[in-house]
This record gives sequence, structure tokens and C-alpha cells, in this order.
Amino acid sequence: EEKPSIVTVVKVTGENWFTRMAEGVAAYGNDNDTVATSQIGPGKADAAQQARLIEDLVAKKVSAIAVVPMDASSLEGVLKRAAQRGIKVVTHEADSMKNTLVDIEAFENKAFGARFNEKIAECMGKSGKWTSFVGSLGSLTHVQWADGGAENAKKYPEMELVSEKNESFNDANRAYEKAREILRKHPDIKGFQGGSAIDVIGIGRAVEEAGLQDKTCVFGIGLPKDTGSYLESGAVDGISFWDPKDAGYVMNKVADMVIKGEEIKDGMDLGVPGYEKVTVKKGAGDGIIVVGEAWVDVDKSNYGKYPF
Amino acid sequence: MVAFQMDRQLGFLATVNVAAIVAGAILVGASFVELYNFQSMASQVPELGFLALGVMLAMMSGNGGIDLSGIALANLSGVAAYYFLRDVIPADEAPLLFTWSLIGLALGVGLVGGMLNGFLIAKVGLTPIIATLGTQLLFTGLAIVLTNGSALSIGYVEPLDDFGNATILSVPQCFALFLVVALAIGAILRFTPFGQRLLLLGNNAKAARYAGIPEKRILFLTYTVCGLLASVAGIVIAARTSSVKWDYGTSYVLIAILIAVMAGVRPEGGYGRVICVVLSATSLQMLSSLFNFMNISNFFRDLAWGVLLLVFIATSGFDFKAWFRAARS
Amino acid sequence: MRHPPAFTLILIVAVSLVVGAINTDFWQVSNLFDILRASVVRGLFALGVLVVLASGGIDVSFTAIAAFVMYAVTMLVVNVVPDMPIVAILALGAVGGACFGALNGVLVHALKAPSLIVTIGTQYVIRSFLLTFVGTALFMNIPAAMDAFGKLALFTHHSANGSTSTLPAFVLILAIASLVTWWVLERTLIGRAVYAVGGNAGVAERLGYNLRTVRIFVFAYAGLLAGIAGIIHVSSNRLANPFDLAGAELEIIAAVVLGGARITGGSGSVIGTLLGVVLITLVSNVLILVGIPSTWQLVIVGIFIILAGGIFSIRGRQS
Amino acid sequence: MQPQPTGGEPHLKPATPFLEVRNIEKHFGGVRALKGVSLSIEAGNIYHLMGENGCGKSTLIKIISGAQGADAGELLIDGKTVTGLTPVAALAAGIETVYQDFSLLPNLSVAENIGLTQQLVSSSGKLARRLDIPKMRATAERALAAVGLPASRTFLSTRTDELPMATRQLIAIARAIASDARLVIMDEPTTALTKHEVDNLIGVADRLRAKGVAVLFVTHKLDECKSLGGRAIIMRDGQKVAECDVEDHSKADLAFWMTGKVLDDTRQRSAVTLGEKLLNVEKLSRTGFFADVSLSLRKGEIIGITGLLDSGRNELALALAGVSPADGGGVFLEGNEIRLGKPADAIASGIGYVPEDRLSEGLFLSQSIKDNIVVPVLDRLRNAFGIVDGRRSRALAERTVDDLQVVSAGVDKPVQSLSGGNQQRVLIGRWLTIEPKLLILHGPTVGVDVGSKDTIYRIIQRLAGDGMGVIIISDDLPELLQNCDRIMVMRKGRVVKTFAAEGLAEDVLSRALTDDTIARLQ
Ligand SMILES: Nc1ncnc2c1ncn2[C@@H]1O[C@H](COP(=O)(O)OP(=O)(O)OP(=O)(O)O)[C@@H](O)[C@H]1O
Ligand SMILES: Nc1ncnc2c1ncn2[C@@H]1O[C@H](COP(=O)(O)OP(=O)(O)OP(=O)(O)O)[C@@H](O)[C@H]1O
Ligand SMILES: [Mg+2]
Ligand SMILES: [Mg+2]
Repeated sequence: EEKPSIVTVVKVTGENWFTRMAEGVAAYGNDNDTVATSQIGPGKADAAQQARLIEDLVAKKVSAIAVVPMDASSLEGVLKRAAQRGIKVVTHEADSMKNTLVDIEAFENKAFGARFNEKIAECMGKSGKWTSFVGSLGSLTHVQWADGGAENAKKYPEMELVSEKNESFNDANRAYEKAREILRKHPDIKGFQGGSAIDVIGIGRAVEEAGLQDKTCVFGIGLPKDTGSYLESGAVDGISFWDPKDAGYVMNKVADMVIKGEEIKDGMDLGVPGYEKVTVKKGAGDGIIVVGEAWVDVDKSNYGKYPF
Repeated sequence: MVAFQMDRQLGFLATVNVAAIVAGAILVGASFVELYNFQSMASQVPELGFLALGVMLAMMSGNGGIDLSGIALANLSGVAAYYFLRDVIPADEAPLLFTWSLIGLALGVGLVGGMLNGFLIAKVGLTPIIATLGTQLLFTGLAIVLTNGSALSIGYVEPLDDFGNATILSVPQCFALFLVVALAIGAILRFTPFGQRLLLLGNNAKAARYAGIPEKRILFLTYTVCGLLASVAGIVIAARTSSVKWDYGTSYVLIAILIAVMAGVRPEGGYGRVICVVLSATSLQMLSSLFNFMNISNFFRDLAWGVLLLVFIATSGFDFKAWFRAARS
Repeated sequence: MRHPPAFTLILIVAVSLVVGAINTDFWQVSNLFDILRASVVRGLFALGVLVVLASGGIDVSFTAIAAFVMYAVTMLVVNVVPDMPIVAILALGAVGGACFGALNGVLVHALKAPSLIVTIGTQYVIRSFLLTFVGTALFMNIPAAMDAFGKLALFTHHSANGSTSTLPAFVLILAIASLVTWWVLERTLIGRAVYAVGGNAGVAERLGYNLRTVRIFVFAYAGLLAGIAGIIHVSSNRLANPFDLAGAELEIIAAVVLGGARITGGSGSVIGTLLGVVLITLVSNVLILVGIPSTWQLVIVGIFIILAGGIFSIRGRQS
Repeated sequence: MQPQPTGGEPHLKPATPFLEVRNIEKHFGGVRALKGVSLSIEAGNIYHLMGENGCGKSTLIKIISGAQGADAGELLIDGKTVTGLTPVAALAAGIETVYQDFSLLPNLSVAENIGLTQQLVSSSGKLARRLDIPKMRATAERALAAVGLPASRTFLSTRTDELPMATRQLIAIARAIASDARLVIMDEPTTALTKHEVDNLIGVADRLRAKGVAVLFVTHKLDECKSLGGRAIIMRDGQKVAECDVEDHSKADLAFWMTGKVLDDTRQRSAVTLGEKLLNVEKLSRTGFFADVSLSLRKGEIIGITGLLDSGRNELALALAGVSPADGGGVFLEGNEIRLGKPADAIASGIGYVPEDRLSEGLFLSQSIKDNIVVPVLDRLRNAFGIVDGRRSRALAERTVDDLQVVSAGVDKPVQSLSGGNQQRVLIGRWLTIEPKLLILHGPTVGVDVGSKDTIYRIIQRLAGDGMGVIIISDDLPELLQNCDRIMVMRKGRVVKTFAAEGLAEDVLSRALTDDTIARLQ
């Protein structure tokens, strides 16, 4: 009799974010020799490729699938087929997903966006122009963060949102070019909110080259190692993230619990930093959403503590 | 009526298909060769297969013919059809009407999109690569504008869902449709005046004109059919994902071309066989699934596809003698 | 000439006037600098595409070559010779790119296959070899020489609001590459041979042009420029991301065609190509300036490409 | 049958011939194109290589010029055996070739087409060399002057695909004589030329001969061969069957050796009864090309149209075929005005057009003979299901092939497997499927051998006999004299004279092409 297998499917293989997540996936497998864990992902960031990967996992009949969807809605079909075949499905970053048993969120996305905005507001003195970036308009969480930020900014009538939701297509150079153009159109802009993990790299470079480190406030999601040099120079003022390794670990742990038939209750401690006291609410479908408080804020002073 | 011809391409592709199944049976075991997996693989073929058929037709028409706008139009068809329909026909109350209306609307969008390509290429005279790159951006852009970039979830609509997931005689419905359409296109190409004219046009456009072949009409029709095929792909995508979105399958542009050229369709026009496109699509699918079963990275799969393509052209066209002669001189 | 580069120029002027009228910020020096900067990598690719198109071929593998070269060279330099001077790094990139390109040329010639098919194959092989065996991680600690090269400024402009904009020195590389390409195409025997083969390969062979030499040359040249473009991409971006540049090939080919080269081969000029690149860059760099919301941007770019292509083809038929 | 070579003796130069080939063999798949051919070429001599379509002439010269390798046999230049001859090596040895298809680079300028070869040869094929533009231009100017073309700067920088056929042919010749050739090979160089230009070419050949250059013509035109003199080398079916001095033998002898048949080159047109009026062209014009062309044609009548290069005859043909429509005047068929906006209009009205350039304008080379024939009637071959009835289309193709005596291994073979004369018959056959009222033949026997020519003429006569109207546009004056009832001469876009063909002397016709006095008289 083979061990139950949990396969984690990420948005795209190879990006630093998901390489870090793979560490968590492997760690759970090492800590628990009753299950076999592994991580795969498409070679291109395309929802269709991800759906095809999962399709094959369903045919292969693995025990559980843990997915970080490129696009939640386009996976509904295949995940439903997975459920029909008796495969346990858990997801991450997909609170609108119907065909999942458990969706795990590191935090409330709207609140996360608002947090960014709060920092930007504080930094720019609650007045002036600001803008937001998204990896792509199709990335649900990025849009949620941008919208959460915009919502929060309404508290400050002096703040003006301009040219919102610029798409960087997950390419630092595109983010850079867009940021340059925004600086030209709005020379007095003070705040940037990044969406994709490399947006701040591109924005930071544009700000640095324009010599505006001290006149602008750049916040966004990012990884400490990638953003380090811009944090040093002050072009990027702060980044936030949740540790993908922990997210990977938690996803596999939850999947394992589902396989074993254990219930996840409100306030439960999942034994991972940030998920010590999770909130459980009803999901979009029959499943539940488990929300942690796993964000980490990092700036020039402390980014060195994180080795990824 | 006409003898079915076995040629090098067909032999090669059939071999790859069989080899993938045999390799799967040996390396993976029973789970690869059970019915469910064949159904699963078959139902993954059509979205790409319809697009590849479109690329084939465009390439066959010659003069740098290509359709880069296929997946963009597929997505736009789905997005637009659902966008305009969702408030008009309640999917829960009239699922059948909803489904057929969705299909009709999507085909309509595909028709219009295909006609736009056909108009630009045949009537205005744009280079196909420019025209379809432009419309690719346009179609994608329109889908973004309609949805603000987010996905629209269709939810569970039984007839639509059945089309994406159910089977008839153990064959997934969408794959059966793909076979029927492929067969129809094969028949059209082979046996109708339109098909023969398209072939001749791709062979020698000038001679075609002198022979009275209405080149503009043929080109226009060809790209219109490409548009229709794209919208069928869009319907398949909507049925299988229960949602519509502008950026689904962005990697398909190149893969559809890969399938077509691997099927031996000549990029300079005038030659292409539907059966080879079908086999080319299934062989890529089987290899891909095989690698996924074996937990081999997707990058490696792309590597294998590339190598397979190169091996294919090497075996079909390599003239060792000529090469050595040239090397000596 | 069916597609006079002058016509591309007219389009550029027209777009500039319209955009400049909508937003006078368009006329800032920094905008010119940005468009030039954004044209460098595209321009180098486009010159390579031009040479291949002129010879009657097509290349869709150059972005994969650039990605491979930029990533592998950056890793190599960082791990083995961290203090390698930029000239050597550029040379390494050029040689690496040229080797991949030559491989394309050899395959196209030996397999007697359409170059579109061959380069789709090599594109898949090169990119996935890179991602399977070399690495996938974004890489921030690029060698100091590259970092410095990316920041090296030709001109620095300080605007009134205290922001600075710089014209990077690497635009000179595009200038040099353009001159060299022009010289090679117009003033050497191999250049004429490229057009000869693009005009009619069978005839050219009968007249004594060595097809193998020409094919290997054009693809190697395109690879060489792609290699250099890759190094510049990393230097200016200050990071090496192996996923970068994927999918840009069609846009580049479109730029070259809008610059007057025919997709069927045998024509095209350096000046037209550069104008085509500027046109494409211009259009994608003024959308925010004109105030087009991001949801509408693709629609606008798509319509523009269709209009430009349409105007070209209508003009082409008139003459 | 093999005649004794006569007249070879006067060249009492026992020195080795410039070029010699011995027992050359060449296969293409199963086809044995050359079966052991030997010949030798001496400096300062003119040779005519003759034979039916497909007998291996072009293949032989491709081997001599290094464009193709031989499978067996020996090739000697100046008495030394040469192996692995490449185009560049052949050029370096002084072997210049004017190919049947001209082999011009369409996208390069006149100057480049003429001058680049020399630079390629002087670098012995190496491409990494600077281009010497002044030298290239000087070479081109010199060579153009020699063939009687202008050497203006605009002309030098014109792309060759923008030039008319005849000019291209002359440029190809200019390229061949641009450098110090020792042997100039010309593969059917006069097919695109008018009489005047042919005379000019004969002058060029004479001058080359005087300079000690050998000239090898490949030709189907026995008249030209007679007027040039020199030696005839006659091939049949991949073998050399005869070699002799042209002066010593009649055209009929030469034709007999080529075909094994006795051919008759007298006027084929016998007493005909013309039917009612078929075609009326009234003041047809196309700005910049021709103006006020009027003509009328009865059923069963054959009318010839000729004229010099740029006389507008080609454009007139294209206008009647609907390819490049006229912009003034009218065309009436059986009394009804017809619109000729595109080729399909002409076809719908019952006009078939056999274009001038068989390969690029006429045939779908890799497609089957059947597909090439039935293309205009695909719609008619449809059955109730909209499907082309395979049996009927095959039957139609086979009937046509039989009717026109096309020699083929079946209608499913690609049309490129046929010889030139048979290809031409397939093209004519294509138009017979629409049962045309009017057939326009543009250069119907260009590059066609004497045997096939004869067959094609007979077909044309038969069609006219059946009541079809025929228009032949041609430079081949004997062809027009042999076949037509009336011959129209065009000059500078206008019809300047219409002759009755019966009893018309060739030199009267040929003078009309250039003689301005006729224009003044009208
Ligand atoms: N009218 C028809 N009736 C039934 N089957 C058909 C018809 N037309 C085509 N087919 C079949 O459709 C399939 C796909 O057609 P496809 O065009 O690839 O074949 P094909 O062009 O006929 O190939 P080949 O040229 O060698 O025979 C083939 O199996 C073909 O036999
Ligand atoms: N590349 C080729 N492939 C196959 N067969 C060929 C090829 N070239 C020539 N042949 C065949 O070789 C034979 C001799 O052809 P060749 O062109 O030398 O004839 P030719 O005497 O020049 O005829 P024409 O008078 O029509 O020019 C013909 O049967 C022809 O079909
Ligand atoms: Mg700052
Ligand atoms: Mg010949």
C-alpha cells in the first residue's frame, strides 16, 4: 500500500517565490513520513498550462492537490473533476474558489492592500498623488490589493490616485518603463504601491535613476533578497510579504488533515508562524477559508534577517 | 474513392503516438493506459487542436499566412458571449437555452473576428503576421475592457458542463466534436472547390489569379473559418473551465503553430493534412501527460517538444549527400 | 520601393504631434531619453531580424538566445571571474549568441527546412535547456562591471522638479550596431549576398553565392546581436531573469516589417528598421502620458498596428 | 541517320579544345537525363545545342557551368580534368552562362546583377570582402553598352523585377559578357526577344566569336541557327545524335534529326470559312500602355498581334484577359458588352488566356496534371453535395490530356514532371475545359521544341476550325505567318497596321515593327 501523495501545484516553476515555497512543501514531507509531498508547476505563467497539469494529476489519481491558482475561476472545472474522483483539494490565494475544501489565506487581501496604503499615506504625509501596480489585471489578489489600497486612501481626501493598476506583466523592465512614464506624466507623484513581487524592483530602479529616492514612497510586495539593494538606497521604502515556505508547509499540513478527516476549527493553531490562531469562515463554495496573520513587514533595517 | 496515403509525416506522427502509449504503459503502468486517462488526455486536446487547425488553414493559404490571433479571439468569444448573455438569460432557469445562446453568440463573435482578419488580409492587403498580431492585441484588449481584466465565472450549467466533461460512447464530447470538425475540414479541403482552390492559391498565387480563382474571396473565407474555429476553442474553454477570461492560454499562440508545423504543414503555403494535425496534437498531449505522470519538469517537456520537432524535420528533409558535398567544397 | 522608410517617419511624426498636442509633457527631454533607452534592446534584436528577413528567412529564437546568453554569462562571470571588464562580458555574450545563431543557420541549411520551423524548434530547446539545466531564479547580484555599464550616462538632464533623467551610454551600442549592420549589408559582398539569397535562393546558388555561408552568417549575426542585447538587458535592468524577453519576438518582427522589410524576404533597410522600432516603442510608451487607462491600452496598440499596417499596404498597392 | 561531321577541318588548331566533356551521365531519381554525352568546344566557334524538350540540354549546360554535378563522366578545361566544378570555379575559368530563366536576382539592381558576379569570382567565392561599387558600376555600364541598353544612373539602380522580360533577358546576357569570358552559354536566349533585339544579339555573338570566345546557344529556332552559322550539336533523349556544320544542312534535316519526324513548316492555315462576328474591341485604352485599340474577330478566325518591346501588346493581352483591366473603350462579345475587371470575368464570358510565363503565371507546378486542368471548372464538377466529383474530374482531365496528346505517366503526376511542350499543352487544355469562345494565346510556343510546336499549331488550327476565335500574341513572326488570318502590328501603344497573313513576306512584317513610314502613311 502506497503512502498518500499530496502534490502542490504552483503558478509557475522556477520563480524565487515558488522555489521558496518548495522548501516548505519538502519540509512537510520530511517531517511526516506517512505522506509523500511534491511540488510542480507549469513552465509558463499561463492558467491553461496549470489546468492541464492538474488534469493529468486527476487522471493519475493522487491523494490530494494543493493549488496556488494562476486564475481561480479557470480551475473550477478541473478541480470539480478532481473532487468527483475523490481527490482532496486545498487552495491558496483563492478566496473566491468554489471547488475547494479548504482555501488558505495568509491574511485578508483587502486588509493587506489597506496596510500598504496606510504605510504609503504615512510616508507621504497623507497628501499627494499615488499610483498602484499589478502584475496583470487578471491576477485576482493583485487587483484586490490595489482596490484595498484605493479604498483605504479614501480616508485621506488630500491623496489623489492617478493612472491606477498599471500592468507590469511580471517583468521588472516593464514596471520600470511604466514607472518612468508615470514620473513624466506626474512629476510630483509621491507614492507607488507594487503588486507583483518584482514591481518594486522596476519602480525602485526608475525612482533611483530619477534621483527621487527621498521624494517618493515605494511600498509593495517583494522578497527581501531581491529587493535588498533598493531598500538600501532608499528607492524602495518597505516591502511586505508572507513567507512562501510557511504557506507551502501549511497547505500540505491542511491537505494531510483533510485526508485524515480531521476538522479545522476557528482559532486553531496550525503550528506554523503566522498561522498559530487561524480564523475559519465559509468559502465561496462548500469549503472553508482559513485565514492567518502571516504577513511580514520589512524595511532597510531588518531585511537582512530573511535569507530569501 | 481516393486512396488514403501513408507518407513520412503520417508515419512519424503515428509512431510518436504509439511510442508514447507504450512508454506510458511501461514507465508509469496501468494508471496511464486506463480509460480515464485516455479520456482525460482526449478532452485536453480540442482547445489547442481547434487553434492548430486554424493555423494550418492560414498557413496553407500561402504568402506568409499565419493566424496569431486565435487564442485571443477564442477568449474574446467566450468573454463577450457570457458578458452579454448573463443578464439576459438566467442560466439556472433555462440552462439549455443559455448554453445554446452562449454557443451561438460565441460563434458569432468568432465569425466577426475572423471576418475582420479576412477583411484586413484579403481586402486591405495587410501582411498576415501584422494583421493578426494587431487583431490579437485588439481582441485581447476588448476582452479586458469588457471584464476589467478579471475572470467571469459561469458556474455550473449542466448542458455546457456536459459538453466539457461528459462522454458519448466513452469519447469526451468535446473531443468527438473536434474529430467531426477535423473530418469536415479534411473533406472540405480535399473534395470541395473551395478546398482545392485554397490549395492552388497557396501553391502559386499568381497562377491562381490568372486561372480565375477569386483569391480575395478564398483568403477572406479562410480567415473567417479560422475565426470560427477559434470561437469553437473558446466554447470548449468555457465549458471545461466553467469560466471565461481574457488571458487564458497565452502560451497557446506558439504551441498551436508548433502543432501545425510538426504536422508537416508548409509555412510557405499549399500543403497541409488534417489527419497529421490531429495526430500532431495528440502526440504532444500524450508526451506532455506522460511527463506529468512521471513528475518530469515542464521545462523538460518543452525541451522534448523542441527536440521532437527538430528530429522530425531532420528525418523528413535531411539530404546527407548534399551536405557532405557542400562541406567538402 | 514599396515601403519607403520615409513613410514610417511620417507616422512617427504624426503620432508625436498628436500625443504632443494632448500632453505637452511629451516634448520633455526625459521622454526622448526614455524612448531611446527602451529602443536599444528592441533595436538590436530588430537589426538581427532584418538581416535574417533580408535573406528570406525568419527567426523566432533570438529572444531565447538572448535569455540564455544573458543568464548564463551573468552566472558565469559572477561565479568564476567576478571582476571581468564589461568589454569582455559583451564579447562573451556576442560570441555565445553567435554560436547559437550559427547552430540555427547550420540546421536551416542542412535540414533544408523553412527557418520558421527550425527556429521554433531551437527556441523551445534553448529556452527549456536554460530553465531545466542552467537555472530559473531571478538573480540580483549582477557583476559590478555590468551594473556600472547599465548606469553609465552619456548625458544627464536635470528637470525643474529635481528629477534627473539620463541617456545611458549603451545607446551607443545600438548606434554602432546600426552602422556596422548598414555597412555590412550595403558595402560588403556578404551583405549583397544576403539580399541575393533573399531574392531567390536557387538563382543565387547558381550564380555562385554559397548558401551555406550566407545562412550561417545571417543567423549567427542575429544571434550575436541577440547576445549583446541580452547583456544590455541585464545591465540596464540590474537583474538577470531567465523568464524575461519571452514572447517579444513577434512584436520585434512586426517592428521590422513596419520599417519596410517584407516578410517574404529580399528587402528591408537599417534605417527603416530603426524607425519601425522607434514607432513601436513610441506607441507603447505614450499611453499613460495620453491618459489611456490600462484596461484600454491593448486595444489602442492593436488598432494602431492594424492602422499602420493598413496604410502601408494601401500605399504599397498604389505605387 | 548519323551524318558525318563536315566542315570541322578548317580549324587546323590541333591545340586542345577549351572545353571537353566525355561520357557525362546524369540521373534524376529514375529519369536518366543524360546517357553518356561527349562533346568538345573550341575557342572562337559558335555552337547550337538542339533537341526536343526534355532531351537534356539544360542539364548538360548546368553541368558545364558547375550548377549541378554529373553522376559519371569527365570534364576537361584546357585539357585538364576538373572535378567538383562549382559555379564560381566555372566562372573563374571563363564559362559564363545565360540561363533559360535568366537567373536574375529580382530584388537587386541592374548594376548589381551585372557587376556582382565579377567581384564574387575575383574573391573566388569568398563573401567576406568589401564591395567595390565604382568598379561594379563601370563593369555594368560597359556590358550594357555592348548589348545596346542604356546605362543611365536610374536604369542602373532599377530593380530587375520591375523591368520587362526582354530587358531582363538582355541584362542576363550583359552579365555573361561583362567579364573576360572564354565560353558564353546561352540557354534559349531569344525566346523573349523581338526580331530587332535578336539581330542585336547576333551582332554580340559575332563580336564574341571574333574575339576568340566560344559561344554555345541552346535553341529551338532553326532560322536563327541558320543565320548565325557554326556547328550544330543535336541531342535526343539524353544522347548526342549528330554534330555538323549548320551551313551544310537544311532546316528540315536538323528538325528530322531532333524529332525523327518530317515536319512541315509551311503555312498551316488552309482555306477557312469564317463564322459570324465574335469579338469587337472598340477604342480600348489603358493609360500609359495602349490607346484606342480596335479590332474585330469572327468565329473561327485567328488573329495575330505583334510588336516590339513596349509596344503595348502584352498589356493589351492582359486587358483582354481581365488581369490588368483597361480604363477606356469597350469589349463586345457576340454583340454584348462585357466587363473585364478580373480574370474570372473573362472566364465567365468564355475567354481563356494562356499566359506568357508558363511557370510563374500558368502552372501549379507541384500539383497534379488533373488539378491543373480542371481548375476553371471546379464549380461545374460539383455534385449535389457540393463535392467535386472525382470520377468526372478525372475523366475530364484524361479526355483533355488525350485530346491534346500530352505525353504523361498519368493525370495524377505533378505537372512539373512534364517537358515544356507538354506543360504548354496542359495549359491550353485547361482553357478548353471551359469550352471558350475566344482563346488568347500569349507566346504559345516559347521554349517549346519544334516537334511540340508542330503539335500545338495543329491544335490551334483544329480549335479555330471548330469555330473558336483565337488571338495569338507573339514575337515569333514565322509562327504568326504560319497560323493567322490577319496580323496586327502594334507600336507605342497603338495598332499601326493590320496585314492579311496570306502571302505576306516575313521581312515586310518585320519592317513594319520598326518602320515609321507606315505610321506616317496612316
Ligand atoms: N468526404 C469524406 N468522407 C469521409 N471521410 C473523409 C472525407 N474527406 C476526408 N475524410 C477523412 O478525413 C480525415 C482527415 O482528412 P485529411 O484531409 O487529413 O485527409 P486527406 O487530405 O484526405 O489525406 P490524403 O490526402 O492522403 O488522403 C481522413 O481520415 C480522411 O480520409
Ligand atoms: N531537377 C530535376 N529533377 C528531376 N528531373 C529533372 C530535373 N531537371 C531536369 N529533369 C529531367 O531531366 C530531363 C532533361 O531535362 P532538361 O531540362 O535538361 O531538358 P531540356 O532539353 O533543357 O528541355 P527544354 O527544351 O524544355 O528546356 C527531363 O526529363 C527533365 O524532366
Ligand atoms: Mg523613497
Ligand atoms: Mg531547357
